[in-house]
Amino acid sequence: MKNKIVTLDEVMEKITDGATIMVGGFLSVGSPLSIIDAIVEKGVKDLTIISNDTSIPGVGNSKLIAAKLVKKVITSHIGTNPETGKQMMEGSLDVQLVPQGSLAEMIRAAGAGLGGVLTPTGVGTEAAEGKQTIVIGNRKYLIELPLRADIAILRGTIVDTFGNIFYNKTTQNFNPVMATAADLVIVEAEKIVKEGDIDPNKVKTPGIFVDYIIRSNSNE
Amino acid sequence: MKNKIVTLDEVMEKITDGATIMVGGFLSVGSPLSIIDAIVEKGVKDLTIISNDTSIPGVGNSKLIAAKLVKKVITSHIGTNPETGKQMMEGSLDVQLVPQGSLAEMIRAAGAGLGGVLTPTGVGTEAAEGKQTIVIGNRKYLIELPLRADIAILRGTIVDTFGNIFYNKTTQNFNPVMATAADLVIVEAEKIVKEGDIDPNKVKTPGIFVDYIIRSNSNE
Amino acid sequence: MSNEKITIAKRIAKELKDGDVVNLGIGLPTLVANYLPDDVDIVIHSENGILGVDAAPDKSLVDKDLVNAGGSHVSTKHGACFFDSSISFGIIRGGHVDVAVLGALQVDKNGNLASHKVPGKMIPGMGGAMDLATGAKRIIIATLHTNNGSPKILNELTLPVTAINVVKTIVTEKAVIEVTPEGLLLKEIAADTTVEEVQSLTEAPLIVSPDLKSFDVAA
Amino acid sequence: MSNEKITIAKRIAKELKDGDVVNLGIGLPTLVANYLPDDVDIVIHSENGILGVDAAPDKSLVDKDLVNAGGSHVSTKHGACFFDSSISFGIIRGGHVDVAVLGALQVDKNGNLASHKVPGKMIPGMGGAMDLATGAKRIIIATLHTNNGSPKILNELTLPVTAINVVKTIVTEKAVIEVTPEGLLLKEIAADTTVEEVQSLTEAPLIVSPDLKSFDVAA
Repeated sequence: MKNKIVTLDEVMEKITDGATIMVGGFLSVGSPLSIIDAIVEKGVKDLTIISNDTSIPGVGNSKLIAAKLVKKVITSHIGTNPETGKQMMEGSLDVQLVPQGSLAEMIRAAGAGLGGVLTPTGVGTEAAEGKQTIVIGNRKYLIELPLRADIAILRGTIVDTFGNIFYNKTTQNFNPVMATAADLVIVEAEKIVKEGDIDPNKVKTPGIFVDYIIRSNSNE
Repeated sequence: MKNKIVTLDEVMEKITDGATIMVGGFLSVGSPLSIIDAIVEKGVKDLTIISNDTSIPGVGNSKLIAAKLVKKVITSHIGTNPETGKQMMEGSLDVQLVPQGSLAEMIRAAGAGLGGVLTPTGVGTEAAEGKQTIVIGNRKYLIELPLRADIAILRGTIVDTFGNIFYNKTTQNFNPVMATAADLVIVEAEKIVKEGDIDPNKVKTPGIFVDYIIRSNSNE
Repeated sequence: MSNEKITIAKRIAKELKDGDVVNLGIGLPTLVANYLPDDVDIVIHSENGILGVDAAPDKSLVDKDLVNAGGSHVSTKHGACFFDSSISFGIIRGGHVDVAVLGALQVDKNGNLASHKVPGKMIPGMGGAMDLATGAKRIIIATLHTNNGSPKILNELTLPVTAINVVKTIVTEKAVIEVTPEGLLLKEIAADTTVEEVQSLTEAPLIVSPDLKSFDVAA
Repeated sequence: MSNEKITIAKRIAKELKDGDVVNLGIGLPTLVANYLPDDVDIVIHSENGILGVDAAPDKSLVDKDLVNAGGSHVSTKHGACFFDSSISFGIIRGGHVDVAVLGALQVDKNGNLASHKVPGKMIPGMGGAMDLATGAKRIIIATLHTNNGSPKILNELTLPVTAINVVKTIVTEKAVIEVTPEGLLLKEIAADTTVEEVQSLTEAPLIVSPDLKSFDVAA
C-alpha cells in the first residue's frame, strides 16, 4: 500500500492559503507543534481554525493567531490567549464560540455521517443564536450541525506506518474525532513503529483515517 | 468506596419481572452468559430486551426467547434465531427492528445526554415508520430518539474492582454504549483484578458506570 | 458455492483497488476476498468492530473473542484494530468504507435496493444493511441474475426498500451493469451469453454501452 | 487564596459524598479537593479526558501528557482512566457527573447562572461551562458573596446566561443557599455574620430556613 510517511516539507505543500484546518490538542497538549511551526514559517494565511482553544501566548496554535494567519476561529475558549480577544475586538479575527461538548459532537457528527445532534447545552443562551431548536418530550434542544474541515492536523504518541494511532493519557482530547472529519488528515508522530506494532486493542484512530504521517520535531 | 463485587445470587435480586434489559454482545460474543443463564433459571418474565441480535438457538440471549421470558425485543437482526421469528409470527413476541448503526446511536444518545441524532439511514424505508424526519441542507434525515434501559448486563474481559472494563478484540460491540444508558449496570467479568491494574489507556468503560461486578461462570 | 457465484466473486474482485476499505456482506460477497490480484491489498471492515479482517484461522488458532459480523471465527492482518459498534457504524455512515459488496433480493433501475425482507416469509431484520447501503461510498451488488428464472433487476422494487438510490454497480454471473442517471448501463456481459439473453432476464431496460466488453473469469 | 475562598472550599467539601463523581472548575472550585474528610473519596472528572484526577505531582514526576482542564500538570489515582473529548462530554451531558462545583459571575433566584462573559470586557468563551451547568446532576456554585460589595445573587441576571434553572446550591463565605421552587432558601450563615447582613448583601429575597444553622470552617 501507499507509503504514508512523508517529510514536513512534503506535507506543507498540501497546506495552502484559505484552508479550514482542525487542530488537535487541549491547551496545546496533544497538538501537532511541528506542523504549526511550519505553517507559521511558511506564512500560510486566511486560515479558518477549528480547535478547542487558542492555547497560551507563545505555545502551539496561538502562534498562528500571533502571526495573523487566521481569519476565523471556531473554538470553545479563548480566555487563555489575550491576543485572540484583542484581534476579535479590533475586528480582524472572526471568533465563533461553541460549547466544548457541542464542538466535540459537531465534529463527531461530521465524521460519523450524522445530519446533526440534539443537545440541551446552550438552550436559551447566546450559543443558541441562529440555531434551530426542537422540542422532544417537553424538553427543548438545539440542533447542532456537522462540522468538517479541509485538513486535520493531529498529534499521536505512537503511530504505526499504516497510520494507526495511540494517544497517551490526556493527549487524546479532540484528536480522535478530528481524524474522522477532514478531507486530508495529517498526523505528527512522537514515535513511528512498524505496521501492526501497536496493540490492536490500544489503537484509538484506525489507520484508514490517516493520509500522511510526519515525524515530530518537538518533544514537548 | 462501595464494594461492587457481588455473587450471582445477589445480583439476581435486582433483576425482576417486567424489566427493560440491555444485553451486550454480538451473536453472543461479548455477552454475559452466566447472567443470562441465571435469568432463565430464575424465570424472570415479561422482559423487554434491547440487544444487537437474538443470537443462535441454544446460545446466549436466545435462551431468554426460548424460555418465553421476553415480551418485546428491540434489535437489528433476528435472522439467526428462527424461534424469535416464530414467536413474532404467532403474536406472542413484539419485535421492533432498528438498523444496527441507529441502535448504537440511540443507546449512545441516551448515555450522552443527547435528545436524539439525525441519521440518513432508513429514510424512505419501513425503519422510518412513526419517526419524525427533518431536512438539513437538502438531505432528509430521521430523528432517532435516545434509548435507555432499567438494567444493562455486560461482559468484560478484564474488570478491576472499581468497575473499569477492558474488552478484548470483538467483545466490545454494544457493551461500551450500553454501560452508559441504564439505571443499573452489571458486568460479568472473565477476570477480576485490583483497582488500577488495567492500563488507564486501555480502559474502555470507566468504573463510574458500573454498579455491580460478578465473576463469570462461562469460559466461552 | 456454485460456479456462478464464484464467477461473480472473481469479477467483483477486479473492482477493488489497493488500499480500499471494503465491507463484504455475509455469503457470496465474503468470497470476493479469495480472488484479489496479488498486488491488491484491501482493508476489510467487519461491522461488529474490526478493520483488517483476514481469513479463518486454523482450528488450533481460533480465538473466542475474535469473530466477524457473520459470527465466524477470523484472524486479523498486521495493522488491524478493534472498536465498538458506535465507532464501527460511524465508519460506515461517515463514508469511510470505500466499497460495500452486498447481496440483493431486488435492485431497480433507480439504484434502489431491497435486501432485508420478504413479506410473509421469515423477517431477518436489516442488521447493518441499511447503514452500509446508505453510508458506503460505492455499493456493488453481488447477485445471481435471476431468482430461478424470474428477474431480480427490475423497473421498480416490489419488495420493501432497504435504501433508496444507492446502488452503483450490479455484478451477476451474466453481466456488469452500472446504475446511471439515464438508466442501467450494460457494460460487460459474460463470455457465454448475449446482450439479448441478458435483456430477456432483466425487467428494466438496459442501455448497451458503445464500449461493451466481454468478461470471462472462469478458472 | 484568601481566607474567604478557603472558607468556601472547606464548606463545599462537606457537601461531597464518598464515591461522588465531581468536576471542579478552575480556580476556587479546585481548592475543594484539599479539604475532603478522611472517609470521603471522590472521583474527580476533568473535561479534557480524565476520571480519577489526583494532586499536582512533584516536579520530578511531571508527565507532559497528563494535564487537567486548566492545563496544570496533575497525577492520577489508582483506577483512573483516560478518554477523548466526545466521551468526556458524554459523561457530563449524560448526567454521570454527580456534582459540578462552578464559579459564577451572577446567580439569580431561579437558579440561572452567568459565568462565561462580561460584555465589553474580555470574552473568554464558555469552554465546558455550559455543558457542565446543563448536564451535571447537581450544580454547586462557589463564589464570593459580592463583587466588591455589589451583590452577585440577584433577582434576575444582568449578564448573559450560561445555563437556565440549573443551580441547586450556592456557597459563599457568608452563607449556604438552596435554590427552591419557592425562592432562595437561606440554610446556613457564617459564624461571623447575621441574617440581616447576608440579606443586605443579596439582591434576591432570602427565605430564612426554620432550621437555620451556623457554619464555621475556619482552620
